[in-house]
This record gives sequence, C-alpha cells and structure tokens, in this order.
Amino acid sequence: MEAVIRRAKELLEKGEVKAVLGYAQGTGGVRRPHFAKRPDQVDKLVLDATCAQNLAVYATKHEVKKLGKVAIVALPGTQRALIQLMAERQIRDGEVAILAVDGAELKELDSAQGLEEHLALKTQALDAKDKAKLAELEAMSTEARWAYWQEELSRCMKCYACRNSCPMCYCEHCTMDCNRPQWVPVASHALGNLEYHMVRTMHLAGRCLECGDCGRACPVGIPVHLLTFSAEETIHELFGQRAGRKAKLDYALSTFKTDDKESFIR
Amino acid sequence: MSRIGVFTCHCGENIGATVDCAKVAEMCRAIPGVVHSVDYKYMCSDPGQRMMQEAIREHQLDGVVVAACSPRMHEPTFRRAVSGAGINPYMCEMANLREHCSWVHEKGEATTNKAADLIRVLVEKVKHNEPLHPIKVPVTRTAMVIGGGVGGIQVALDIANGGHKVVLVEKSPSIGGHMSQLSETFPTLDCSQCILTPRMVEAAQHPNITLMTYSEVEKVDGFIGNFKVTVRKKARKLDEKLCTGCGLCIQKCPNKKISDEFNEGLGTRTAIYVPFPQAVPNKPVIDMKNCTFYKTGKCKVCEKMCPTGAIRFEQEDELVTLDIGAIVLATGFKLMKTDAFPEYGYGKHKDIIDGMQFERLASASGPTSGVMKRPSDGKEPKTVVFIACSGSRDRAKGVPYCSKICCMYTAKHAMLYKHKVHSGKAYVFYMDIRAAGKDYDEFVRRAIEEDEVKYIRGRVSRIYEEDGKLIVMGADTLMGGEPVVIKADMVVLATAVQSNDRSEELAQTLHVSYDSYGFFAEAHPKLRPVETNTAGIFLAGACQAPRDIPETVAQASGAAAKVVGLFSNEELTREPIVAVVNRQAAPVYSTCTGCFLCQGACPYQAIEQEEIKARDGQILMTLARINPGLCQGCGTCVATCRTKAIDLQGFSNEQLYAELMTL
Amino acid sequence: MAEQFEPKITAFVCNWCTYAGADLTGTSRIKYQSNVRVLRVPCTGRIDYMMVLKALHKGADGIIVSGCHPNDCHYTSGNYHARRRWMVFKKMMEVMGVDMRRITFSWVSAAEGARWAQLVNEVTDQVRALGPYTAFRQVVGAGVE
Amino acid sequence: MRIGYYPGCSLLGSSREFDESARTVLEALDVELVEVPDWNCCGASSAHILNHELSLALPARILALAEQAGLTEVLAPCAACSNRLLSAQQHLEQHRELWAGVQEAIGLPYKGTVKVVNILEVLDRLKEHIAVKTTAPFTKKVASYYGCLLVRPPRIVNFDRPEDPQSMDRLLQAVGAIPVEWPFKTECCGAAFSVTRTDLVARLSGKLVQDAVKRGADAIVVACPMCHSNLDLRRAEINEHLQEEYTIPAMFITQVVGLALGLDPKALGLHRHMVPVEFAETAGALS
Repeated sequence: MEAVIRRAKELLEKGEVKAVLGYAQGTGGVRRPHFAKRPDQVDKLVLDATCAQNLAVYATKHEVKKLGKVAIVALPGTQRALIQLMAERQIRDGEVAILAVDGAELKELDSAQGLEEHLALKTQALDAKDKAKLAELEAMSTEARWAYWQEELSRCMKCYACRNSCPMCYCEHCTMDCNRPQWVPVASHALGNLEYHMVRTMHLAGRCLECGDCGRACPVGIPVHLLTFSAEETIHELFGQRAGRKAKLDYALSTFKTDDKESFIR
Repeated sequence: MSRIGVFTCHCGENIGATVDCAKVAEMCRAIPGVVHSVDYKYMCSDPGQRMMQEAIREHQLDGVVVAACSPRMHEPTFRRAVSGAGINPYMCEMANLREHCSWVHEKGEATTNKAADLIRVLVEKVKHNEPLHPIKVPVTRTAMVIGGGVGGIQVALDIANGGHKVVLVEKSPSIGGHMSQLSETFPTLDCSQCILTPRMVEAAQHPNITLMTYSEVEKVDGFIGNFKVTVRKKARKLDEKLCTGCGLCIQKCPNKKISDEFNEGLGTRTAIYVPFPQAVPNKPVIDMKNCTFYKTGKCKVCEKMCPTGAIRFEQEDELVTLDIGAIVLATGFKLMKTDAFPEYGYGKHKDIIDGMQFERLASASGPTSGVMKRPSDGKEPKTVVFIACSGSRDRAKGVPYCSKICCMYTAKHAMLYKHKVHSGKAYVFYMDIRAAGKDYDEFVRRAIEEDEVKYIRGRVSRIYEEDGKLIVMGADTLMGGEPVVIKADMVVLATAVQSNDRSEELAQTLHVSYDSYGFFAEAHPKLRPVETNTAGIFLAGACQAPRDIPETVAQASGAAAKVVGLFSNEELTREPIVAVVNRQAAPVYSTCTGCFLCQGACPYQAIEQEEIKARDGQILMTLARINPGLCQGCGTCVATCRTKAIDLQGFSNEQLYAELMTL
Repeated sequence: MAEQFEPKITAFVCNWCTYAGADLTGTSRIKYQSNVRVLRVPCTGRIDYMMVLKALHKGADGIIVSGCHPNDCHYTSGNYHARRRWMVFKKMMEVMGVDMRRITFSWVSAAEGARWAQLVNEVTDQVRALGPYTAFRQVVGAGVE
Repeated sequence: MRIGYYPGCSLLGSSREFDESARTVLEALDVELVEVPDWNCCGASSAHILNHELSLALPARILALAEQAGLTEVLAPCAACSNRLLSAQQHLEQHRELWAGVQEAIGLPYKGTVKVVNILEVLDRLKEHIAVKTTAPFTKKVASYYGCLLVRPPRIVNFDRPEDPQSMDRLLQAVGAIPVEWPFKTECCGAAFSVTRTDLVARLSGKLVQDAVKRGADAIVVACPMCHSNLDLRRAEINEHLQEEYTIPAMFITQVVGLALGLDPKALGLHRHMVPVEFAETAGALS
C-alpha cells in the first residue's frame, strides 16, 4: 500500500503521468474509484481487500484518454482487462502505467508483453461460491434453469449497469442501441431482457475476464456474471484459450481447429 | 413505399400440378408493397421474360420476386431480365417454389400456403434490397512466375506468347530446375537437356519475359490484379551487364573442391561458378561461403582475370518491388535424402544414392560423363539394386502419399544402367507398379522383358556393408515372403518426393494454404486444380503434389490460360456480394471499434486496417476495412462483429431481419 | 377438436451445400413434410446467433442450422468458425434453460438430397412430439403486453 | 541420485552377473538403488501372448508398489522387463477404462506416475561422472549389441534410433573402448528360444558372433540378459554350428564400465561367464 502511494506520488511529481487511478474511501464502507491528479490527492488512495472494482473500465473512456498518460492501480482482474484491451487495440503500449498489485507485491508495467509475462505466473480460479452456483445450475433440469433465469431476469430493468461496469463493453455503439435492424427489443420486457443477456453473454464469451464486476454492479442482484463466467469456462474447456492472458489477440471465436469436436452436429 | 411485382411460375406442371399458382398470385396481391402479382406457365421463356419486363415498366416496379425454381438455377436469367427493363439486377430475388416446395410436398392447401409463405419472406427481403453494382478492380497486366523449372518456364512462355509481361523469379543462379539435371526422360528416353535447353533460351530471349535468377520473393502485399511483390536479388558479386560469360574466372579460381549442387554432391565446382554449362543466364556467381577472398581477405584471382572488369566484391543484395497482377507458383519439389532411412544405414554408405544422384551418374554432362561408376571407389557396379517407394507410402517412417514419379524413373534408371553396363544385373524392389500414363506401362514392360531387369515385389529390411559389397536383405512377397539377399555394388533409393524447402514460409508470405506436407493447396481438388484459395495466385507442377514432366507442363499451360484470361480485361469484374464496414459522418466515422476480432475469422485475409486521419494528419482511429478485391462474401466477419459494423451486401442484416420477421 | 399440432420449423442453410442439397431433394422428387421454411445465406459463417434468437422470437418450435461438411466449405473455413460459435452458443442457451432439443445443427452436402429430406422429417417429428415451444412463446407474449 | 530398482527373474538366475555388476557400478557412481518391495514377475515372454489382463496386471503391480514406496523412477536392467513395464504402462495410459479392473486385480491403487528407465539411460546420465572416474580405460574394440527389446517398438520404448542405435557406443567411447562399425546391432539373437530351440539360437546368434569377430571386435557388449545367454551360454552350440572356435567374450555394459572404473572383476561377476573374459588386464584376477 505504502509502496503504491509512494510510487503514485513520484509519478505525479515527476509529471510522468497526468493522473493516478486507484481506490478511495466511499460512503458506507464501499470503495470508490479515485483519480489523483495532484500529488496531494494521492493520500486519499486506499488499497485493501474491499477494493474490487475493475478500474480498467475507465481506461478506454474519452475523458480519461484525453488526460494523457495515467497510472492505474491494477488488481488481477484489472490486469487481465488491460492486457485484453491492449490485444483488442483499445489501449496502446505505454498509454497507461500499470501498477500491478498482487497481494503485497507491486510491479510496474507498461506494455502488453510485460503484462503477459507477469500474468503467465498467475493462476486464475473462480470464486468458490460462483463455482458452486454454476454447478448447481448445471445440475438443474432445463425447465428449472429456465424458470430460475426467468425469475432472476424478471427484476432486470435494462439499466445496463452490467454493461457499463464491464471493461470489455467498450463499444461506443452497442448492439443494444442498434436499430437498423432492431435485433433486440428496446423495452425491458421478458423477451428484451432475455435477449439482452444472451447477447451480452455471447459478446463476452472468449473475452470475459471473470472479474465479476457485472454481477456486483447489478442494482437488483441478478447474478449476471454467472452467464459470462460459464461461457468463458466453456471456451477454456473446449479450446484451451482464456481471455486476458495474451498480448496478441487470441480470440477463441475467430480461430478454429479442424478437429474441434462436433459430436453435437447431426 | 416499395412497388414490388411478384411473378409466379407454373413451370409447366412442375409447380402448377402441386401448387395452386393462381391462388398464390392472388394471395400475394395482399402483401403490403406488392403492386402487381401474376402467374404464368413458363416464366423463364422469352414471352415470360418479356411479360415481366413490360410489367416492370407499366407498374413502375422497383423490386421483383420471381417465384419459380431454385435461384441456383435461374437467378442470373431473371436478374438479366429485370436489368433489361431498367431496374438494378440485384433488386430481383427468387422464391424456390419448385425444388423446395412442389417437388417435395404433396398437393394440398398446406403446400400452396407454404408457397405463399416463401414468396412473402422474399418480398420482405426485396424491400430491403439495395441496388448493387459489380465491383471493378483494375488489373496490372504483368504476371510473376515463381520457380524457373520446366513448369515455370512453360507458364512464362505461354503468358508471354499471349502478349503479356512476365517476371520469372528463380532462386538459383540459372533457370532449368530439376529437369536440367535429368539424363534422359521417360517414356521416350530422349535427352532431357536437349529438349529443355531451347525452352530456357527462348524464355531468356523473349521480349515479354524478364528473368530474375538468383532471386527470391520476400514479401507480397495487395490482392488480385494489384499485388506488390518485393523480390530480393541476391548479390552475384558481378556486373551482369559487363560479364560476357567467357568463363576465364571459373577456370582460374583456385578453390576447386566445393561440393557441386547441380551434380548432387557427386562432383566439384569452383567458388565462382555457373551451375552447369548450359546455364541461362550464363553468368557466374560467387559463392561467398566458399570464396577464399571472403574467408581470408586475399585472392581476387577472378577479378584479375576478368577481361571486362565485371567482378564486384562489394555488391550487396538488392530489393526490388514490382507491380504484379497475377502470380503463378511453380516452385517444384525436393527429394527425401538417403540419410532418412535407418535401415539403410542413415546415409553412411556412399554407394547408396538417391534417384537424382543416379541421374547425374547417367548423364553425359555428369561427373562421370555418363559412364557408370559408383561413388565410393569409381568402380563399375556389376549389380545394382533399385528400391522404389523409399519413404513413400510409408505411414510409419516416411510420407503416406505416393510420390508418383518413382515407378517410372526407376524403370528408366534400371534400363539406362543395363544399356550402359550390358553384363550388369539390375534388381528393382517394388510395392506396386503404378505406370498409368501414355506409353508408361509399355515402358515398364520393356524394362522387364527386353532389358531383363529383375523386378522383385517386396520391401528391403536392411542394407549393410560387407567386404566392399552392400548386402541387401529383402523379401519376395510373390514367392511367399521368401527372404532375398542380394550382394550389390550400388543401391539406388527412389526417395519420396517432398515439398521444397521453405515452401511453407512462401505459402505464408503469399497467404495461400498448404497441406500438412507443405504442398500448396488448390482451390478445389477437381474443378479448380490450378487456382489457389487466394484470388490471382495459381499453381503449376510439383509444388502442389508430386508430378512428372508432362503433367507439370500441362498444368503450367492451364495456369497460364487462367492468367491470360484474367489479363483479358483492363478491369476485373466481381459480384458485389461482399462485406462492407460502415462509414459514417464525423465524429463517429464508423460503429467499428477497431478491435479487429473479425480479422481472424476471414478466410481470405480481406480485412485491412484503415487509418482515419484528421486534417493535420493525426491518426484519429484505426478501423477495419474490407478489401473488395479479396472478399468472397462468406459473411463470417459479419456474424463475428459485435457492433454490427460489418454488413454483407446482398445478405444484409436488414434483409435477413426482414425475412425472419415475416415467418 | 383433436387437430394435430403442426410445428413451425425454421432452417438456416448455406447456399453451396445444404441449399443445393435441398435442391437435389427436389430434383430427386423425395417427399418430406412441409413445415420447414428455409432461409438462404451464403455460408454458415454468416449465420448470426441473433438470427436463431429471432426465429424463436417469431414462434419457431424447431430450428435447423445446416451447412457444408468440414473441409467442404465453399469459403474454406466459414463452417469451422460457425462450428465453434455453435458450441459456445449451445452452451449459453443450455445455461439459460432453452430447450436445445429444438435446435438441430447439421451438415448436409450438395449431394445429400435424401439426407435433407430425412433430416427435415426427423426434426419435424421430434418437434411435433415435443409440442409447441410454449415456454418461449410465453416470454414473447409477456413482451407484447 | 536415488532410484528404484527392479531386478526381475533373470538377474537373480541366469544373469546374476548383470545384477552384481549393475549394483556395484551404480554404487561406485553414488547411486542409491531402492529395490521395489515384494516385486513380482513382469510377465515377460509369455503373459502378453496368453492373457491380456494378466500382462497388464503384473507390470501394474510392480509399478504400483514402486509408487507406494515413493519412487518416481524405476530402473529395470533387463530389457524384457523394461519393455513389459513400458508397454503395460502405455497401454493403461491410453485405456483409462481398464484401470478399475487392474486395480482390483492387484489390490493396489495405480497412478501411472513412475517412469521406467533402462540401464543405458541411467548410465548415459552418469556419463560425465563415469568419464571422470575412469581409471583403467577399456581400450578394446567392441561390438555394441542392443538386441531388439531395448529399442523396439519405438513407439513404446521411445529410446535411441531403432535401427542404428548409438547410446551404448557413446558410453563405450566414454570409457575408452572403440566401437566397431557393424550392421547387426539390433539383429535377432534368438531371444527366448534360448531354451526351447537352441538350433535356431545357434544360427541367429552365430551370425552375430561371426560378424563381430570378422569386424575385429575383442568383445561383444550387451545390455540384455537374453542376449547375453544366447551369446555366452549357447556358445558351444554356436561354435558347433559354425564349425569354428569363437572365444570372443560377451559382456554386460555394466561389467565394461565397472572394469574401466577399476572395480573388482569378481564383484562384477566376470567369473560367471561360460566364455571366459580374458584380456591381459583381467586374466590374473579371473583365473
């Protein structure tokens, strides 16, 4: 923590970055993102177990890009998001200074290659609770699963918090806003909600970093992250690929192997 | 509001007997946007088409649905017809009432309803059709042929005689390829060089052909009609314009003991050399690896000897970039080496040679002047064993495919040997004799019957040396697997034909596909055998699969015909069914995010980067752009794009959505 | 009135293999049930999963998605890309609780006219036995209100 | 180095000198051999022809016992043993469905975690060590004879070049010997016909002995008990068949290495051979 603050101050003092993005004390014990633009604002930075939000979501925003080079306090999920964003050409090497935090360890990186080497040493596993929930869903009958999601999605009001919290949902013109043709109904009714979450899942399959921010962002507590987690795990299982690991684009759905399994095809 | 006409065809009884066409026409009149709907006996007939054209004019139709047979059958016919009446051909769609309805269902209301449904779907599609125009791509009418063997020479000559410029690129110092190394050719036994050399000279002197020998293709950009090819001209260390090819330098070069590639290591050459006397061009190169000057800094004998002062020790490789309209790959093959066979001693026995080495031994221009002498001690071999299928058709240790040429050249070798050593004994171990070709089987029979070559059907399990002889242990499977032991003086392995060195690298440079053995892949094994999957790149000869000379030459002429066909127009016209990335007014520019996830999904490398720049030249964003010259219109990228920034003309999102919403 | 339920089947097929195969079914005069409505696209690679969702939206009880066998794609690899996409899509649908017995993925070549007829009949019978896809229709209904 | 050791039956019987020399040499090279406890027959020669399950269960039990003893590698000096262990292990690796049956048959859990190595592999690893410790270079011309089971089938044993192996030659060079160039390195010696068809053995092994002598070898070096039996124990039959008195000794690679390391010939079991191992250096010690 102290190392992060020290380095953040140094970066700002030397003018190497225009801002440092990290976490600060929010209201009600919640940690909120904090942009320190001057050295004296650095002291507000907090780094503890309750810091969760994936800060990479800000890295692609016009407002942030306009600032110039920023440093980002990057927990593992943020690191994966940043490398994926680099692979998808949304951030260039050197555009952000990455203060990679893994437990007590701090490492400063600024390139996708550096991130790849750093991440190669890390393992990634789903949260036990999520894993259990996925297994529970898997064990259900199709009808029960349908009922489960219908029940959950009935609370959805398409506020798009899940989309906006996701660092990979950086598209300025989301399919949801596409109206020629209007593939997905705009309204937040049963069909609109269902199709929205299906599309969101498909768009993140092979790109989901399993940070879980979408689920945390949902104001009505729908475990939407389970959908993308499941898709991501499927991809890992089927093709051995994982998002947020490689400096060069390694998207499972724009590659193929001639011997991909096809037992499901008649 | 659209003004759409629906024309329902009876196809005689074919549709009419099962579908109530009059009722269908009636039902279609109720579809919003349909202003005209009729049925007719034969829509594709002249009167049918005329009727359609008149209706288009009379009712000022802007879209047409022809409900008849499969679009795979008559879509071009009807599109031509509507175009004759002044509307864009792509404003016409076909509903398949015959193959997909009347021929496969029983007569009845359900079938008539289905027919109306099929039309309804396409009416909605046509409402969203856009007039499309064929894509015109300018064509640079210069071809590049890569590989100067007999295949490459033939391609180059055919294209050049067709009136177009050709650049013939060859990596070695001379054109001629493997054929120039051969002694005689099957099944006629005429001298290989005698028939090839005139072609080599013709290619060199042809006003339309530019030779680039000792050169290799380094980079290929662009697409059909518009390639930019970068060629590395390796330094010959010689001013070719000054060199007269007198050969004094070669005579005086003190470094004479270099293993000679042209003679497959059976002879020697100098450090400054021409690969063989009939080389084209007849200009030497300096082999830097073996030249005394480059090793010690002293010598320069050649420079002193040269009467025209043509030697250039300081010469560097040169990169040349050329505009090319079509490329023909004719890079040939290589033979598996004799050291690939553990049971034959991993290449440690000097007298176990491969087929190409035998060619050099048998050739009048070879290291022994065509006299049969075995490599180890120069003695005349009294017994020679030929082993066919060495490495071919061998799943365990070699390649699974048949090398195709070995049966024939082995018969030829045995024959040539018998002609040179009358008292000698020639044995051939074989698996099957594959001599399909004009006069081929007769040739093999001649070897067996007239020249008394002993053919033994079986494999050789081991060869070892004992008392100066090679002990060949095999089996005769036609004698119940009886072991056969032959004490031979020389063994010739008909080693497998393999793709040439660096062929995979070259394929990647050109973006053509290749098989797991490095042979270039044709676009279709039967119907497009000389094309690759990359438009504008063609194949000739053994770079695609093992081939003999007649086949190579035939394929070369085929490839040349393709190129000449491509060059017959200044512009290339292509179906406008291609993908397009949307472009919008600033500051949006496009809904493309520039993530390039689509790039991997394109089978044709058609997705390029386009930089959107501000007035001051600053790059605002990098977006995807589809090269219409390369795109074939599969639409895989469209389905990959999250923001629907890519759309496929003719099968656009709006068209398909409209169709779906009608169901 | 015990009228037999007639399912609505929507098929997405590629132009070069399955569409041509279905043409051959016709040329061979092989009969099959008339429930299916075919949508032609150039390649299975073009088949956006959104299209499958829209077919369900419009009340399809069964869906067929079919193209060229591996290695036979007119565009060399569109079907391979599609196959991957289907694998992930299928799993997503299963997780969502969609009844995947209603969606059939298949390869039918231009030479397999009889196979097309058989496929359509099998799918039609199977979906007829499953009955109308009321679960999805309810969702659509809920949307309309 | 600590390594599991599976002697097998031959090394307790007909080829005691292989066992003795292996233990002696490896001890001298600071290798700790841990004998697999309660080991059983590997099933060689007969099990895989008679009963498929048995041919898997026998090696599986040995490997399972080694696993239990905490071993990660097991040296099986006998080529037939190492071949059987490897074959069974690979078959089980490819057929997971057989595991349950095999585990039930042997009454032990089987994990397939033990690596099986032959004597040449182990000595090869110690080559530098051997070179340093060599005090009495074995400066003889030798014919290195690998036989069949060490290198074949290549897909299972995955060791050296199957037709013209080199590992023993390299080892022999390391201790000063000069391998002769000969074509019969992997030619058949008659193997298990050692007992039942001595006439065949005489013919097949005869060819080997004859050729080795012809090419100037002073000794034939082997790494398989069966090869050794045929070339040594059956020498009388060979000589009778060939009508010639061949006195070229057949030695185990471990014995050659042992001599080079200056170890006691007796500890290497050199006195046990039928064809006396007589060279100038050893004559005294052995007589």
